[in-house]
Amino acid sequence: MTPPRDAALDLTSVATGYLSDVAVLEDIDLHVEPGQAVGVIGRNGAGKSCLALTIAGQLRPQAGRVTFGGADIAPLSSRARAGLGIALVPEGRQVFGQLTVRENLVVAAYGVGQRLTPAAFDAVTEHFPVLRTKEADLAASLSGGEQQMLAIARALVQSPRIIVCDEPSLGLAPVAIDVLARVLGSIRDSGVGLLLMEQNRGLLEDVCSSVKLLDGGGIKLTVEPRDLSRPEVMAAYLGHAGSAHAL
Amino acid sequence: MSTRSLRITLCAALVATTLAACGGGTADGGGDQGSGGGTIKLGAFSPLSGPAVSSSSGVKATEAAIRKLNDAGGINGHKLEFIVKDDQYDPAKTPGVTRELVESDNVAMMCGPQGSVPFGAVKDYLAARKVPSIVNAGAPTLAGEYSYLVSSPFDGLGGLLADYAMDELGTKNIAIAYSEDILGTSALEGAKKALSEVGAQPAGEVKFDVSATDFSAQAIQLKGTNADFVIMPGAQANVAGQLINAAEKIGYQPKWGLSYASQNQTLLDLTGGALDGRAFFATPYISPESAVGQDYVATLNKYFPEVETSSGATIAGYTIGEVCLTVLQAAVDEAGGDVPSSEDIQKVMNNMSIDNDYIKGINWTTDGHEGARSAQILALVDGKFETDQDYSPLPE
Amino acid sequence: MDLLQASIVLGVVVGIVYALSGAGLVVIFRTSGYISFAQGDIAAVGLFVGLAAYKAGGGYGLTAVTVILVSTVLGGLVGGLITIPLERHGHLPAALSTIGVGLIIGGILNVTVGGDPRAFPEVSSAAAFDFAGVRLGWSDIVGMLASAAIFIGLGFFFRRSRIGIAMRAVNDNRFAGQILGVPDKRLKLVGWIVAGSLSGVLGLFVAPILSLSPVSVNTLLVFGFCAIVIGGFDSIFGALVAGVSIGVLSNLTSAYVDPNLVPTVLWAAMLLVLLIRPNGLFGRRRLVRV
Amino acid sequence: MTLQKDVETQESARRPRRRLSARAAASTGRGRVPARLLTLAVVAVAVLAFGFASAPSVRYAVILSVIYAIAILGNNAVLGLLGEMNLSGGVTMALGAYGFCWFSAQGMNPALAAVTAVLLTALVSAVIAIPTTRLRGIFTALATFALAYAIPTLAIYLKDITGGDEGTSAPYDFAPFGLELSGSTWDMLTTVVVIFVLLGALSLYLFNARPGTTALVVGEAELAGTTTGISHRTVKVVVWTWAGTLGGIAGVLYALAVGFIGPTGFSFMLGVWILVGGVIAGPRSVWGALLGGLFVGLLPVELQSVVPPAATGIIFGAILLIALLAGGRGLAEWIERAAPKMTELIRRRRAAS
Repeated sequence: MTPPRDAALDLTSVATGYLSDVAVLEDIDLHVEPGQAVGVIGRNGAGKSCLALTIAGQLRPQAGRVTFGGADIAPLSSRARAGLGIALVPEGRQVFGQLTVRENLVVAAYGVGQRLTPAAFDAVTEHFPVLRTKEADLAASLSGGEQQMLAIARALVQSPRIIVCDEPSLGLAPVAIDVLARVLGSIRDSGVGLLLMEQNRGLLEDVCSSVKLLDGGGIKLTVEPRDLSRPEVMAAYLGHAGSAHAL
Repeated sequence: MSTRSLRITLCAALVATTLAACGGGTADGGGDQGSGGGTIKLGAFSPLSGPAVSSSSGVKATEAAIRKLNDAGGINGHKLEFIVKDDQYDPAKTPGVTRELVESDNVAMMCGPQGSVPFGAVKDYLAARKVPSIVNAGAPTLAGEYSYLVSSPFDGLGGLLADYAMDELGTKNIAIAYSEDILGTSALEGAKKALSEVGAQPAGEVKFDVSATDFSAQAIQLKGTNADFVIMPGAQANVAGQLINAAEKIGYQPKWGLSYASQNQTLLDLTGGALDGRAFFATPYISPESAVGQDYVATLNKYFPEVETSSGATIAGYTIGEVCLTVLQAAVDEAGGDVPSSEDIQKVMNNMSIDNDYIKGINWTTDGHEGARSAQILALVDGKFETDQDYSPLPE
Repeated sequence: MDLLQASIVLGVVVGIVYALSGAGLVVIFRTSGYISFAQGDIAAVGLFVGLAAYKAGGGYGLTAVTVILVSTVLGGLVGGLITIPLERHGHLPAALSTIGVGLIIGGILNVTVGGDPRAFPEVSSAAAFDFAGVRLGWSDIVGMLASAAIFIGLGFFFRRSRIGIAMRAVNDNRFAGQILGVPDKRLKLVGWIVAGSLSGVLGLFVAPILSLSPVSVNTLLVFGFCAIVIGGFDSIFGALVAGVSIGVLSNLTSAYVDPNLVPTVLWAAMLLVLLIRPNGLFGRRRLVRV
Repeated sequence: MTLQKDVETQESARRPRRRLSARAAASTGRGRVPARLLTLAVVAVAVLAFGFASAPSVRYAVILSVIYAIAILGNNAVLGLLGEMNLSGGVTMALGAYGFCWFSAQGMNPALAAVTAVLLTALVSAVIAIPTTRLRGIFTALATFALAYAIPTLAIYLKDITGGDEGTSAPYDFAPFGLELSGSTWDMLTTVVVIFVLLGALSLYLFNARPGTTALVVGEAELAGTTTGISHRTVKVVVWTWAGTLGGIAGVLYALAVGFIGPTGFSFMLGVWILVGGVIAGPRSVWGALLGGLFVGLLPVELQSVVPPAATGIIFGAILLIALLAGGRGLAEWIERAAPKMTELIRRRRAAS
């Protein structure tokens, strides 16, 4: 399956949840197009992962439309969506721990029906030189930051149009977050659309052009990244726990 | 009580009622009496399923003998009903099916229940219920007040094989292979006794495990004894075949002293013709190649064409059927032509000698219920089991 | 002849078959993370159909192909229709379902062909050469070569091929596999199909030795379990070494201690290895995710 | 499914006194102790009534069923709480049975011999559990399978104690308190049912009290690959020892009922049946163990009058597969879930009319 040329991801009035009869999120509207980075900020349990899994095809929307390049992708499986060019970097990295770094990338390429050519390997690891040096190490032996790099590299190997990143900064050291911001920025600049679910304000400010505030089962507000630092926004939508974590 | 508890209780009560209803049905169903309407009921258990299912051909042969008689009009007009239940060769299941045979089906006697261990589990029960049994098993320990054996004791067969090797084959260089069970160990004892009577010693005693997947260690040990003749009557065909093949593999080719337990096509197939002229089977039963054997083959082919006729276990089952019929004929006579009771049957069995075409040397008295003390040796010639040494008394 | 020397040589010969009985189990384990208890029954069906082909006049080649074909198809059917769908309830129900499948197949075989052990043809009954007082037949040689080839092939498959790597990945993290578009169910099915054909190959080497009955290949299963546990599921080479060690160990136990102690010694050896090296003698230590 | 189960478990671990929802109670087998005790009692009375009303041959099968149910009850602790596949249920039964016969043969009073045999089985189970519980998942199944596989030949090897291949007899005239404990007697039936109910009630109590909660948390944590503050090994050894003890009790009763024990009775299939009986009936239900026992002990005997004996394996395999396809939680849970719905339906219909 070839991805549509101007592959924009659109969610229109989507309701979704983990169970078929209980909605976690309702009335979600989103638009991400190639080369654009959209952020979603929300507290723990606000439904960020639920949204990510819905886009990746692990959860079925209860209402609304999910389209990619104008075509309805709601009935498609995760596998079909990966083939279309929608890649998910899931929460908690989810690398194949007992496989080597290279094997992780081989599997990712296999998932979209490709081989991991030396050129593709070089292209991806250009962003992450550390993965090149640890090519033959088991993924489980990598540090948290390195595993996050691997998870993103795995998505990149699939030459996607849109990457959905679910909390990539979780558990990372500040230095690693800086590297992450740089890499995500260059991915965006290479023409890939980015949907970044985050609690880390700095990362969102560095990478995204607009940020949706997720709370109470829906998108409360769409703001400019720099508006995130305004105290009233913080107080209104992130609450005490969120701000403590983010700041 | 909360409503939830009530619901669960209701549900449980439902289950209970259903169970009780089933129970009532079963109890009613098992009520009819066996000794009426000119039918003599006989029972047996056998592994009809499970891992030991291969030994169930014996009970089919028993049934063939019974059906043949039924088709010929029965005994003095009385038909025979033969009920076989499956115990999977599991001594925990045997008491259950035996109780069913005795208490629900009201069998007058057990005719050819199979297996030493399963019968051991019900021997006392059958005695308590005063149901006589003609057992299809080789362990002499199974003989008791209500249990009668047909097969020769394996110490006798072991001794017979040792004597045969010394007298007919002219060798005293004899090894014994055995498994740690009643057949194996009694054959070992019998063979050793026969050897010691002429002042000889076995060249070696090698133990094997019947459930093993590899017999090369035993083959090597046997080869180390350098014996000309190996006595192994307790082994079943697949076990004997594996051990013989393992010996062939290391270039050890003695003559083998076996018994009816391994006398069948499986052994020949497994060993692929290598045994021709080198295998001897001690058996109290007939050769399928003999004159009376042809009669037996025809009967079995008529009722159970799928059952292999040359197998020693099948011939044993058939012979036991014939013995049961001999006993029942006598019992009907004893009962004045009526359907005999268990007591009648036991009474005639306690004073019975059988020496006919099928089996020789059975002398049952009130105190002695052991099997035939006369056996022959069959030799494997061109894939056929032919009489090599005629019936002779077993060494004591 | 030297008892020790011959025990060891013959132990090696039979040990390679033990290792082979672990090969199919390894394939299912590495894709799905559990063990099939139905491998012996699947092989038995293939063998009985093959035997029918042989008796109908097909040569050994046709028989062997039939056996492998039938067990391959049956392996795929059992995995695809029963066991893999059950994985949604967890590994335990999936593994238990293989017991159920084994009972059903065993029952069907009992009803249709009966339990009598039968002889099964071997590839060749000719002797090849003598080695240390043991006459090795061509069937032994072919068995050893086939076993070695299968092990090397499997090792290569899981280390190098894309499908093999993806199969391991699915077992490692099924969710991540799905996200990346890896067809997990299809790969597991491939695992079952490969395992089915391996059980057929195993049957071809076991049935001539043990005779063929509905339970005969099953009796070897416990040796297969021991071989892969001792050798380590990760290590194909380990399973081979462990199989051979088990063959030698059981021969030595049988010759010097008591033949009735062989299974107990196997259990003890298995437990001991699991305690000292939980991932087998040659298995890689599983790293816990950070 | 798993996600939801975890949530339930964690919550109930935190607040064991909290009243569980009907669905949670059915799927965890916890909570609502009085109702469960009542169900257990009613089912036990039904089994007793059925046994009394039946012909002795059926009664014998019922007695064996209840004995299997005791072993299943123990094995269910390993299966239902820890989520481990234990195939050595037959091993502990063999230990109890052989121990009982041997101690009696040594001239020990049968009652004392029974207690000693059970204690010995508990001790041996604990010793075997120490290494076994270091294993996980499929490795536990394989190790216990290998042990179960070794038992018949080991019994032959130890023929001085076990009587070897020919087996050994249980003490015949064992009549504590004037109860005739053998074969298909009514006393035997009553005794095994009473013992089952006592053990079932004890299981239910333990399951709902702290020990059960702890074990459940350990089992679920293992499943999720997470850690808790509890010493997993200790808890697991205790659960395995409990299972072994019940197996030992079942073994002693088995020896009394059958009157004879031999190695072929303790093939690895016995362990498989005990496991399968638990799965079919529901590993987290106490009365389900009784149901499982009836499946294993009674069904094969009764089935023989309907299908050819050789085909009973097919029926069993099919029942097991259906139980697994239905979710692997067993018939007991299914009934527990269906019962409220059914009563609700009846009530509505009654209200409407």
